[in-house]
Amino acid sequence: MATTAISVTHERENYLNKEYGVKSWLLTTDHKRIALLYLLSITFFFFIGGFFALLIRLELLTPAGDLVQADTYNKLFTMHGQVMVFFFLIPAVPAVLGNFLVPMMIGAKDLAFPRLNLLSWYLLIAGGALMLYTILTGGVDTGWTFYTPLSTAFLNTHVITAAVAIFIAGFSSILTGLNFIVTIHRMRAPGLTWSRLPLFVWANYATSIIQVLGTPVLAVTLALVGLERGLHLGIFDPQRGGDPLLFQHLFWFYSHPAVYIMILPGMGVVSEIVACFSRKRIFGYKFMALAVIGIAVLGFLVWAHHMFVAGISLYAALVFSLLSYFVAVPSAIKVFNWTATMYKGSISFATPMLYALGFIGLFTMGGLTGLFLACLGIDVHVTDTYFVVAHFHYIMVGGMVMAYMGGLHFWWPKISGRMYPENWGRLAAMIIFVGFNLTFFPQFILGYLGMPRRYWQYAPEFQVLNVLSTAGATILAVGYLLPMVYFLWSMRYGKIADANPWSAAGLEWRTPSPPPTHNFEEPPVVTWEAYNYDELKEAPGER
Amino acid sequence: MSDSEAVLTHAPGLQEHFATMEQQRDASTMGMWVFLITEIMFFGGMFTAYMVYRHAYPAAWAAGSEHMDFWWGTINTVVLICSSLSMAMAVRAAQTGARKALVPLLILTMALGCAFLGIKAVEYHGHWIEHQFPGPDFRFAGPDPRHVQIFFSLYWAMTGFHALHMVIGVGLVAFIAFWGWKGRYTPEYYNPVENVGLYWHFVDIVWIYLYPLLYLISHKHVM
Amino acid sequence: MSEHIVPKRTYIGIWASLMCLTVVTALVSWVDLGQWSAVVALAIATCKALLVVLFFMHVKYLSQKMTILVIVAGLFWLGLLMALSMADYGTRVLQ
Amino acid sequence: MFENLPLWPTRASTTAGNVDALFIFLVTLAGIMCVLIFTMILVFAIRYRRSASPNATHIEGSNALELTWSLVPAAIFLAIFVWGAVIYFNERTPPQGATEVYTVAKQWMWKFQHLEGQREINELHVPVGRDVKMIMTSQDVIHSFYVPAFRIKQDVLPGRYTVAWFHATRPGTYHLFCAEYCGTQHSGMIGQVVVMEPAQYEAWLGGGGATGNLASTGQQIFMSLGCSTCHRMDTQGRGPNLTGVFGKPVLLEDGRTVVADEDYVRESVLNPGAKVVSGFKPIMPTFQGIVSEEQVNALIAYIKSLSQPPAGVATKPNFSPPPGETPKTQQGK
Repeated sequence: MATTAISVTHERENYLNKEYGVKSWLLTTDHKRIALLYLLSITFFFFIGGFFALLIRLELLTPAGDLVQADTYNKLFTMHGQVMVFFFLIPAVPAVLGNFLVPMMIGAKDLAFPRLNLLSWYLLIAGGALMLYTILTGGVDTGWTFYTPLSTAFLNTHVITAAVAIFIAGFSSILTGLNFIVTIHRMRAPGLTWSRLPLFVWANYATSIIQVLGTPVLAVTLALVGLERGLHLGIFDPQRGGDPLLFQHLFWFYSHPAVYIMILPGMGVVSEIVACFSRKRIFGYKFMALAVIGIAVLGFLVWAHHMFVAGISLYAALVFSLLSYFVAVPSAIKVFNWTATMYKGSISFATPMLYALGFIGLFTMGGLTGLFLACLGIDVHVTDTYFVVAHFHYIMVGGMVMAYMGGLHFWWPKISGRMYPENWGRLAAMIIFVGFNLTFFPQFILGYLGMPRRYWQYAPEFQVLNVLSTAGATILAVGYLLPMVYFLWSMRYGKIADANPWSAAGLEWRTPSPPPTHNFEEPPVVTWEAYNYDELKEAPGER
Repeated sequence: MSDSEAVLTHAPGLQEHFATMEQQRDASTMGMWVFLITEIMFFGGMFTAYMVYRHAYPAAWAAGSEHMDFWWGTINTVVLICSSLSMAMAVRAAQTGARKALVPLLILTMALGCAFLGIKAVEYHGHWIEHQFPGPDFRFAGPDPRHVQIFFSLYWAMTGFHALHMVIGVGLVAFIAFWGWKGRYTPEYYNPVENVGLYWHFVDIVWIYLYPLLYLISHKHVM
Repeated sequence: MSEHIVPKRTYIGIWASLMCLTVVTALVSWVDLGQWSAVVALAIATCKALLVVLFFMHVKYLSQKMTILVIVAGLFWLGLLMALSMADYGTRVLQ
Repeated sequence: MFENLPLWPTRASTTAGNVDALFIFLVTLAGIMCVLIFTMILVFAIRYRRSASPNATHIEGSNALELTWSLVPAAIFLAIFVWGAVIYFNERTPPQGATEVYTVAKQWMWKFQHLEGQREINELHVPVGRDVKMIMTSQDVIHSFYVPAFRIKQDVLPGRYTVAWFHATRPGTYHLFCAEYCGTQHSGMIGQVVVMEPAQYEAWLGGGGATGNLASTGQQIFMSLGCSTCHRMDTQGRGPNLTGVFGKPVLLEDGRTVVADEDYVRESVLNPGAKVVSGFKPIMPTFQGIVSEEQVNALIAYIKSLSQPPAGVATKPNFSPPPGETPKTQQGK
């Protein structure tokens, strides 16, 4: 085991201290440095999106529209959605944790195309800059879904710049996916067969498939919206016999699988954490790997379940509802396997494990409410209400953000070379869990009661539940600010981390913390299965 | 894709994170193919729209197609097929290290690409002056001008994005021609030439479908 | 993988076939085959695309089966997009 | 306190009961699953905590278990699918003989046209105990007709019709929401559905405001736009005779066949060249921009009335037709 003495770790040359200066960061091709660039950028966008969310919740404190104007409110939820989805959730785990870890987990020196990787980051920044420009010059109020003909013919806001921003960010996502696919195929260390890959790598592979196959369709769809707005092409225009539902088909062909872009890598993170803190190989490894690929593929077959009341044919609705249930099966498999992994384990409760357990709970609830939405008869009543809002926040915030936070804590020692303060970490995890449930659980009830989403003012009988939700959002905000503070603190004052503070399996823990620029002194040769915790005898002592 | 900017640290052309030339070449080819798949899906969105509307408005599609210029379309198809041949020969020249042949073949490819774009511009101009661009100024004498307008919307979008790809392609070929002239490519290292070739052929294939789908719907071609 | 060097003759042959197919599809388009016009035109286009992919793009000579899988996957997904969209458009009636 | 904290929406239609039953089933199922999983996690977390279980037992997995927890959920999912599909099928299939209400949505209001001639904005009066079919279109963007108490929702699209139906079971006043984001005042595009006892409803219908029923309004439009010069009631017209056409298949000039439903009539008014009836020339001018959505609805109601038996609810001959046109109308029936 490559456990290096602490003092040596600190002075040793690593990817952080190899070079200094702005140029050494902005022109870097090191996947780890690019991961940190992503970390900074998406944290920035997370807080912008979060700020919009807080304003939304404050507006909804009272039934009357009294805090902001109606069009301001519409801009808030639109930009909250666009910023969070395209500039935080989609890049979050793949571009930060995936970028940092995938090459190390497969024993490679870098991704297959390091300069393309840097280009991906610049594309995200270019898209993000344009998004910021859109926000600062008056914003956009299409809803994140850009539904036509509202977006093409009726709004006077910055629809085209927002669409171009997302178009550009989309290419960032495509190129990241391309890079991962080729890297995982071509750069694995000798002996590291597909059946030995950590599930995090499997998850990122599955995610990349979706990014590569789905994102271009979104890109062309947004381009057509832009052309329809700017040059009066009439592809979705009902005035000329065009079908606005065609836009929805093309949009959801990407945007439903995009949900899996957000959640699959999160599932990968949770698999790593649950195995490590249960000191056990993940239960049913093969099924877990198959399940992520299954979700990625089946995820493309279900998109029109967003359109059951939109005017699609009865027959199509039946087909898409049935297919939607198929994608629920692999998700169920994953939940059961994580739970079974804990059976007869030796479980400890460090912060990452708390996040992982939170993930399993919230993802289970999000997934189960997904069954309601895939169910035709129920969906008619609850679609486009707060029930949907609650459901996808359970998946994306309760699921994905919990996993992302868990992953950040888990690999923070590797990334920064320092430990975060454990007790603060646990406290923040609990606050986030409580705040999250208080924010979003009442929204399920609101939805079944019939409160439509995207309402600036609402009927007075919905107020109590909305107040609860807003209270929860406040707690959630505190929960998210805490880690930012102590992560920053730990970079200077945190305890120095050794190479493998969790005694975890996985190639990334066999390099020093933080790793050197080319990750491994010697190219590793893998002779063991993933999660060989039975062979790693030493369980960590105090933690 | 852009793995061309010199990395001359160890074996010429071998980047340091790859173990062997073979691994690098495999990765490069596979990366290019994955990229082409994204391109298929990009155009696929428009082809889907095309299919949906052609299914819904077959008569309008035939009417619109009658106003395509059959001859320019056919000539452009021929031009692109010829450019694909010269591109394939250029890649072969790079493989065999025939630098003398490489650069002229690439220039020929560029010339054919530019000819295609020129012809396309002539066609566009014709449609423009006949008010066949969608929008408030659209004019069409026929029973169903609204749906014909959708045909023309798709025509402009599909051929427009295709032409944009052609412009990028000509730029890439120029880039490759410059470095080929500088002598960067050898039989051991010619991935960029190969990848630009793959891109060029892909754009050609898109046109191979656009030609019958846009120009050949109606059997009554306007001469 | 793409070490294989294709003889010039093959390229010229493929080019000639592509030209022939272009002439054929252009000629056939003057004949009204009804519904079959589109089928024939697309079949010819697919033949041409196959020739380009297999020879000009060297897929016939690839040793890496993975790349072929990538191509097939791409076409499969495009098929999904089209087929499932038509599941809606092909079956719409107003109740 | 509890007026402000309802926990269950009012149930006021036949569909609502079906939806609630399935919803309760799903909540129970989801509850059981949550309890099961959370209990297991909790028990494992306590039972196998590091201090109580210092060494983990190596377990590879179990194919039998994997199959169980794939196939059992799959079977349950299939059952839910079928149950949900049955309800949905019912929601999407309006019963024969339902009272029709034409609806035009626009930014940001709902306009309703009753066959009896009443017109309403943001308020819809319907009788209890009768099937009501909403035939809806939008003047601008996509809206969505949503009545939580009925558990129905249907997007309302520009350029075509969509249909929703309900059978109200309880008199009262219920929310009507627009559920598809439609621009600045989306949250202001709300209204009320007033469900009335049949007697009250009749009284409301009789209570003025209406000027002849919708079909007769349509007939007036038909005459004033000159439609009747070509669409004559015999076979001599330059356009097809519209008597008895509605709801029947129509052979088109290009050999296809379409059913003459609301969408077809609408398209034929606004974009007549798209689907020309076999044997006729595409000479009809478009009426897009000339007739409003409401007028198209009236025309449809009129053309429908030409295909209905004289005693039909929709065409109670108790209106006074415009002078001079009476014979033709009679012919049409």
